[in-house]
Amino acid sequence: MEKILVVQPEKCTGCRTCELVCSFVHTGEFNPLRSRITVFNFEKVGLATPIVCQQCSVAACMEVCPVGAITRDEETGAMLVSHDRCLRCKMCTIACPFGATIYDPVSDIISKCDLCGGDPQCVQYCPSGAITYQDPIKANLAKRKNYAEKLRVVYEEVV
Amino acid sequence: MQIIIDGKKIDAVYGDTILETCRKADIYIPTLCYHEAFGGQGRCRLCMVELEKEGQKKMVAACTYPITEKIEVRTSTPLIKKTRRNIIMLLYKRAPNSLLLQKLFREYECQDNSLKEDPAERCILCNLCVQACQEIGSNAISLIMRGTDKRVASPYDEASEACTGCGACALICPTAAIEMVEEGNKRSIWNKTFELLACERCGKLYTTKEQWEFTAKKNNACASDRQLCESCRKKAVAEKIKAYQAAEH
Amino acid sequence: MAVDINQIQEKIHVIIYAYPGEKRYILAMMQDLQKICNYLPREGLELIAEHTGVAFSEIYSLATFYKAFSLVPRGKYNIKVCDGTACHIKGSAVIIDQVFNSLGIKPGETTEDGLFSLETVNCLGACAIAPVLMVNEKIYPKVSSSGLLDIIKAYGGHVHEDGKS
Amino acid sequence: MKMENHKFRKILVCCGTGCLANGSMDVFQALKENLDPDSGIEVETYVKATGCNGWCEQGPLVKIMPDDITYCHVKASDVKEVIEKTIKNGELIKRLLYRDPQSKKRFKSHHEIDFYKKQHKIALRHIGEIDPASISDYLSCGGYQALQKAVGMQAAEIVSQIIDSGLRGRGGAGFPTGLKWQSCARQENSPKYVICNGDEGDPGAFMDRSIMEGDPHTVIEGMIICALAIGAEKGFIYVRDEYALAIQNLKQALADARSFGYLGDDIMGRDFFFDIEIVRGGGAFVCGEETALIASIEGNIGEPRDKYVFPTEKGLWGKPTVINNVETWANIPVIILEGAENFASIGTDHSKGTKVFSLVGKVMNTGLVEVPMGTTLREIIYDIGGGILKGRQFKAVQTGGPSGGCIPAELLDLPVDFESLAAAGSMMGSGGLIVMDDRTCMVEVARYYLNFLAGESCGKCVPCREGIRRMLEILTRICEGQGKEGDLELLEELGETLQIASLCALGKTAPNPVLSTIRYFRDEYLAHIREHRCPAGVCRKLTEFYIDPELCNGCGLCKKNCPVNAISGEKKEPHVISQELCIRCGDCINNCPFLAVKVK
Amino acid sequence: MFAWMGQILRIDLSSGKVSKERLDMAMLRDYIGARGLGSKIFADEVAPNVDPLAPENKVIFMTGPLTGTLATSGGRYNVITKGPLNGTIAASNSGGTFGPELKFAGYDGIIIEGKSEKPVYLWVNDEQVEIRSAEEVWGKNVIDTTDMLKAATDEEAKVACIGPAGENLVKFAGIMNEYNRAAGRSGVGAVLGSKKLKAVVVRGTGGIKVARPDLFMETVTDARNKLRNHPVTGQGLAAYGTNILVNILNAHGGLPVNNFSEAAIFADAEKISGEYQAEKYLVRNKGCFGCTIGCGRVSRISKGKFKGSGEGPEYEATWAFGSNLGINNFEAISKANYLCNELGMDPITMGGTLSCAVEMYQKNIIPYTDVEVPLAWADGDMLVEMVKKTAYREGFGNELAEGSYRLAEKYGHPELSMTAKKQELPAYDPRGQQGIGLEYATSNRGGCHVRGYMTSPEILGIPEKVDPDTTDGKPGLLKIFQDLTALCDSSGICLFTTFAIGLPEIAQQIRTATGIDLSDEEFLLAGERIWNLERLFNLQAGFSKKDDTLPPRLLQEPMKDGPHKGRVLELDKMLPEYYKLRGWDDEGIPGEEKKSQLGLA
Repeated sequence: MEKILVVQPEKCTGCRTCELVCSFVHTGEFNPLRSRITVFNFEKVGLATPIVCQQCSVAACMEVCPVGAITRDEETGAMLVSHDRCLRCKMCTIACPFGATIYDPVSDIISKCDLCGGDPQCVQYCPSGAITYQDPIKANLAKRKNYAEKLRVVYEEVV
Repeated sequence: MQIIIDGKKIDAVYGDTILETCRKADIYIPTLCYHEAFGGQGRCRLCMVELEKEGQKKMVAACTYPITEKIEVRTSTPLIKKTRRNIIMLLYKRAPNSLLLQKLFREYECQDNSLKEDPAERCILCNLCVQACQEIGSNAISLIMRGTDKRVASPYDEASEACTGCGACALICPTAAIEMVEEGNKRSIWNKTFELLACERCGKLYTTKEQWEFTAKKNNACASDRQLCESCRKKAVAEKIKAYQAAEH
Repeated sequence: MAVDINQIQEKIHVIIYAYPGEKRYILAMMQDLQKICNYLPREGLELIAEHTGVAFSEIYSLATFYKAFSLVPRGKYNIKVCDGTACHIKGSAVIIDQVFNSLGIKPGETTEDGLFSLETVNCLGACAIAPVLMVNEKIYPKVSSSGLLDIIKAYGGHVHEDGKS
Repeated sequence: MKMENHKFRKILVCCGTGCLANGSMDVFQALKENLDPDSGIEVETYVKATGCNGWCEQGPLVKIMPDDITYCHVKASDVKEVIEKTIKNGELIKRLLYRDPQSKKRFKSHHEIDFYKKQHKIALRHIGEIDPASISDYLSCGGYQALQKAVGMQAAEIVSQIIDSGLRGRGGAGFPTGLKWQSCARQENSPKYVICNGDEGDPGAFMDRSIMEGDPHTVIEGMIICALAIGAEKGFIYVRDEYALAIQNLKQALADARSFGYLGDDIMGRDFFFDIEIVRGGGAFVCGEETALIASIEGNIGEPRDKYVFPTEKGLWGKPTVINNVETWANIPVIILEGAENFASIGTDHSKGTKVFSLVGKVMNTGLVEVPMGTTLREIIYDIGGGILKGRQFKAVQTGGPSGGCIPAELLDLPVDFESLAAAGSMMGSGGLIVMDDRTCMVEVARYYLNFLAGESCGKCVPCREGIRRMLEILTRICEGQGKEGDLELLEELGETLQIASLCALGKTAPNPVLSTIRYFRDEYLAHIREHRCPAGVCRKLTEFYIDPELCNGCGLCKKNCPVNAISGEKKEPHVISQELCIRCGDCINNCPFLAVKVK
Repeated sequence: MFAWMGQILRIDLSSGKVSKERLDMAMLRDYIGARGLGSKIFADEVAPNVDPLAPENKVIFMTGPLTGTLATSGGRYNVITKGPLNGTIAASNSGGTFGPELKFAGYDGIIIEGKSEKPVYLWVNDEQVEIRSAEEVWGKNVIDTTDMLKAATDEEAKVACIGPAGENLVKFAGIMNEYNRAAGRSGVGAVLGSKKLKAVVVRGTGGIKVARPDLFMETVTDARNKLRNHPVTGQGLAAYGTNILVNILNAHGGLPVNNFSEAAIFADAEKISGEYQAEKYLVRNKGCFGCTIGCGRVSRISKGKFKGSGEGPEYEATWAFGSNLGINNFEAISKANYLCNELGMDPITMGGTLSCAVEMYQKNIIPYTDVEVPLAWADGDMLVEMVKKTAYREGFGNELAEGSYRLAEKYGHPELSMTAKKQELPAYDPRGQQGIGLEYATSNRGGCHVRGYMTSPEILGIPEKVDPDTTDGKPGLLKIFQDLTALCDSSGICLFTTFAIGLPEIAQQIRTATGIDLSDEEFLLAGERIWNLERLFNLQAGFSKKDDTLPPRLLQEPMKDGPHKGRVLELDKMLPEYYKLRGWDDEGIPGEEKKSQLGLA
């Protein structure tokens, strides 16, 4: 079973370490705007939650790509962008219901979560355990009542 | 199968081109008209390499030559260098104001000569824009005329109904020859002016209406009620989560 | 000679739809279209795109690639000067210049009165009687500068004594 | 001269393009009208419009068979006399017979004259003898017998016959036809296609047109035999749309072949299906290149592709395809019928059979000639062609069209075959032979070809598109007197890059006219560059004509022919050219019978 | 340039001129960033005797090279100015995302000078910078101001602003960023108020590069692991926030009660503890930008008269509004803290000033006619009321707004102001920690716990346990702590990281990020340089040895009970040694040798 990124907003401290590490490993600089994971801080209600690509089973980004530049990694299940193949038509960025596929004008690429090849660095560095990488079924069974489940519902709703 | 490139044994997949094989093996061959999404076109001829087969030598374009038998390839001989230098010189003379060609002109130590330069030209007719437009499915532009009159244009040089203003052509262009101008909430390209779609939430101008509709037609995932930019779409998801949390409390 | 597209719209439709709606018949459709219109009218090209499902830009690309096609109406008398090698070495360039001198048109152009247009063609296959030119379907063998003036006059062109019209 | 009486007579009127231009259709019509049954002619006579006899210079030609009389320059007004005298009374009309300009001797039949005597006709064997619109004419001279024979052969046997014949493609590079068929026959992919390349684009060559017009069935028969050998179901003939008569005759021939069972289902009673479709080209020289032609048939712009995978493997719509040119196809029935050995006995070691040339330019007898491979240029130009017009000096002969090169006088004894021409920096091409005299500027010729190619290059690859344009830029300025030191070296350098790096044969061979003229006529280039002089008096900015008063006898021909009235002078007095008015058209020099007009 | 952006903004509010300046590499190398760099620029440009609220004073927002990177808790920026509370060179430190955002916009810092006639705010949108009118938000609290300015600029913008307290020149008004993070101390907010600069709004979309990415990553990963594995930074602070210290300090007998007048043991400590807070009011932990610790407390009082929500209270505020006022009602404490955040005030000085007032009131020094409500110990309602009045300078609030020293002085009892150099002491009774007493006395900005956190070794035993009651070795330890703190503050990382990491990790992070190859000791020397620079400024501003002291209560009145019963702070035992170790003369003036060693001559 391919593992997935499970986000538990109740654990998130809003520190955005995930954004920092993500942007750094992918772009060589610390720049939240170029991170593939984004933390939203609702300061006044005291909620923070990272939003990241769900590697959807029916992925709009892949469906809409005219040149097959977005493919699913057989091992990790991550939707990967072949930058050499990509035309920068940006249809995937328009199609993704989560806004998780973006155009990075600095490096002129379509940027999205690639699960770091199976070792997501946001998970490695998340100080509070708000992002985990696990078997989806296990995650669901263990945390039925948990936000992770809620989050999935939210995602499913959006899709 | 194994072939020999620059004296080294390299694993190659039957049917792959020399260029693909070299790219995989990290052997550099310059190209201008090659793009992985389309494969080799054989237009720019910058990728010419020397091939030795059954004792016969010949020059072939690496981007279109499929490997189907044991061959020996050399990617950098004096003749190859000279050929590349002349090709770059010819393109530089065509589009002397292209930064890329200026760079290549220096890199390949081209000699200047008495041939005329066209300061207004930037296009090197690599056809990548046309291919991109075709692949995307818009088909708004094409190569028109032939020979030295050849150029890229929309039919009759008029605003094409098919163009969605996505700008992929301008982005894929190696010499920045395609002018895409954005002023206020208007984007102009190929003699057509588009109104940019503003994110309902933050007001960011994030795409053209035409491209949004084109994408929606192809995949209705984006056809939600609200037209949101990427970050606001992300935020909308986060807000849903917030709403769930509020309900929890 | 320009034709009124509106008047022959039906005809255009018929000739285009005489072929199956496949890409490979586009060239044939264009040839037939040009035969009745004397050029390729935009409406006709759009109809070809519609019939074949091929993008209009591609149709336009084809129409501009092949030299036989004209996207603008041509004159009543289309002068094709052969500039094949045999004709060339026997002075076709002089003929072409002479057409300009007398009618004021260069290859690809049409006189203001719409009477003449000039084209150069690669080879009419009549090399043995070079230099040749064609006015519509009629071939004129071994044309000289002075002979050209007579031909133009024969089609109602006004030519001055000094060769200028 | 008195002829025997024949019960049957046929009158063959040449209706090739050259003769048509000279009014042969009027002659044909007049003959038809005057030969109606009420005309009281006792012998059974009919008139036929035939394809080009190749002797265009003498047209319109009228041949009367079986008497074997050839009348030249026949006008409609001569028809009545021909019927009265020759048809009814068997009398020869002397003034219509060919008169040798040197010996002043007249000849009854064209077979007796040098122009035809030295020819050996295979591809052109029926042309001028039969009515191309009549399948029975074709059948009556052995048509479709080769097919009949082939049907009885194994496919591999057919292929090996073609291989053994040594036949090489007549369209350009001379690839062995049999090997092409063999490669295609071995492909397992289907369907397979057979294509006839009739997109004759070389300016100065018209043998394909002649064959398609004058003997369309031979092409069709050749294609059917190929289809049989490789297992193809469908054939295409790609013809230039300008060749209206060829299209018309081919259409007729296809219809007839279908009704006679040579095309369609169960051909010759065998489980073999094959049909042919005509595709009209759109006027693009580059479509003569196989892959561009294929692209064009598919409905794309005629851009070639790299041929690292041959069309025999992946051709039309990606399927195995044999593509040969018209003249090649015309040879096939002969090889099958008469055997490979017979064919291979003609020609040289590596170039077998005959080749059709269109002999044009500054030569006395212009037209199509078919000679065995290995015939020398001198034989063709002097023995067949009758030498240079108006007694001028031979300078060069251009072979192979825009892809070929110019061969100078010192190589006149070069045997014409694929290898020898290549060694001389030229090529066979489709067989254009353009004879040039001292009034031809070699720089301008090179410029001409480059200019032609600049417009005809598809523009796909950089070396061809940009290189031709730049070589043309240099040549143009040389012709205009703006040549620079180093220009020749730059031309040679660019030429080399084009040869190496261009995508298709058009670009690879494009420098040939330039490089060959630089090779053989370097002095003429230098005259332009260093002395700002065009020795041939062609490059107008570098030319000034004057009349040598010593030689001028005041005949007034030059004055009469000058389109701008730039020449003045009284009768029998030396004439003078006004340099202000002169447009350097050369009409004076071309018309002066005394060679008194000179180039400064 | 790596780690640094190499560029600062200069805003002249008097003329409205905005300019950009490149930073000098040598200065960066010597002063690192944030506190050090800001202080250096400030000391170079501003006369020491300047009136803090005069247009001639400047305010410098400055980040460090590690700010905005993946470095350990690198979310910090400093505000450097001459503080109106006590006239020392103030460097007030805040977390959140404002500092990183400023760097993403392309600047290491902003120098604000002059004074605007009308209320304005500064809008820094990457390279676009403009001064805009703040008429609409003037008078608004921090929440409304932040919301309105975000709406007016960019939803994602970060806002640092002052509340009504700053506008009203409350001497201990702070600058608040992202609603709840504060550059709290010394009254830096009042300086902005005096300049009529309501806020600085920043949006940055750029990135920060480091010199040796691989090594930096390795260093950071190692340091972060140390933080995660450390009991304080990995568990304690995460679980209970800084309030974990309530029970610890109470058990230690160092939790001051009723303006330091009682034994430092609070009977109801449990009710104001972090454990209690976590159980009853905690919504969530919150981390500053890039922080592994997440000591921030998002809390909510969901019902009752103190209903409200926000962040905190942190340990200092809990103590200042709690045991130091005898208050055990955590809801009242929380409410007072929320108000401080909303109004933009420092809760330590607020609590300290109020407890001083309560003592004076109880001792009848302040007549009841001077106050609207009786000032009593353990009165949560009074606290909440007085916080509001102070921010708006209403009634007695106007007196409180001046801080305890001026208040006590006014009523003739300056000795009752529990301050060092007129700045209120924080939550550690120095009679129970000799080291922190010396720290308070020598702190360059007066009463302060974060200028060398001696609680760490004296109570928490980090890096190793030292006897809190002894004076032996304290000057030496303090010097190192002060210098290291200066380095830590200047680098842009959070001081809390020093529970788990030390000089090697900090130095290596700076080194690999900036590419500046200095040894650990040389980096520490930068901290010492910064310390001496601040000292020299203060000396020139009129401070002297006599100001390196603490209220007599702490020096003379023995601790009444608890583990440290009978002890006083033995400052005189430590101060001369401290001066000596610092290379200063007997009067506390840096010697020439020291100055030239540090390049300050």
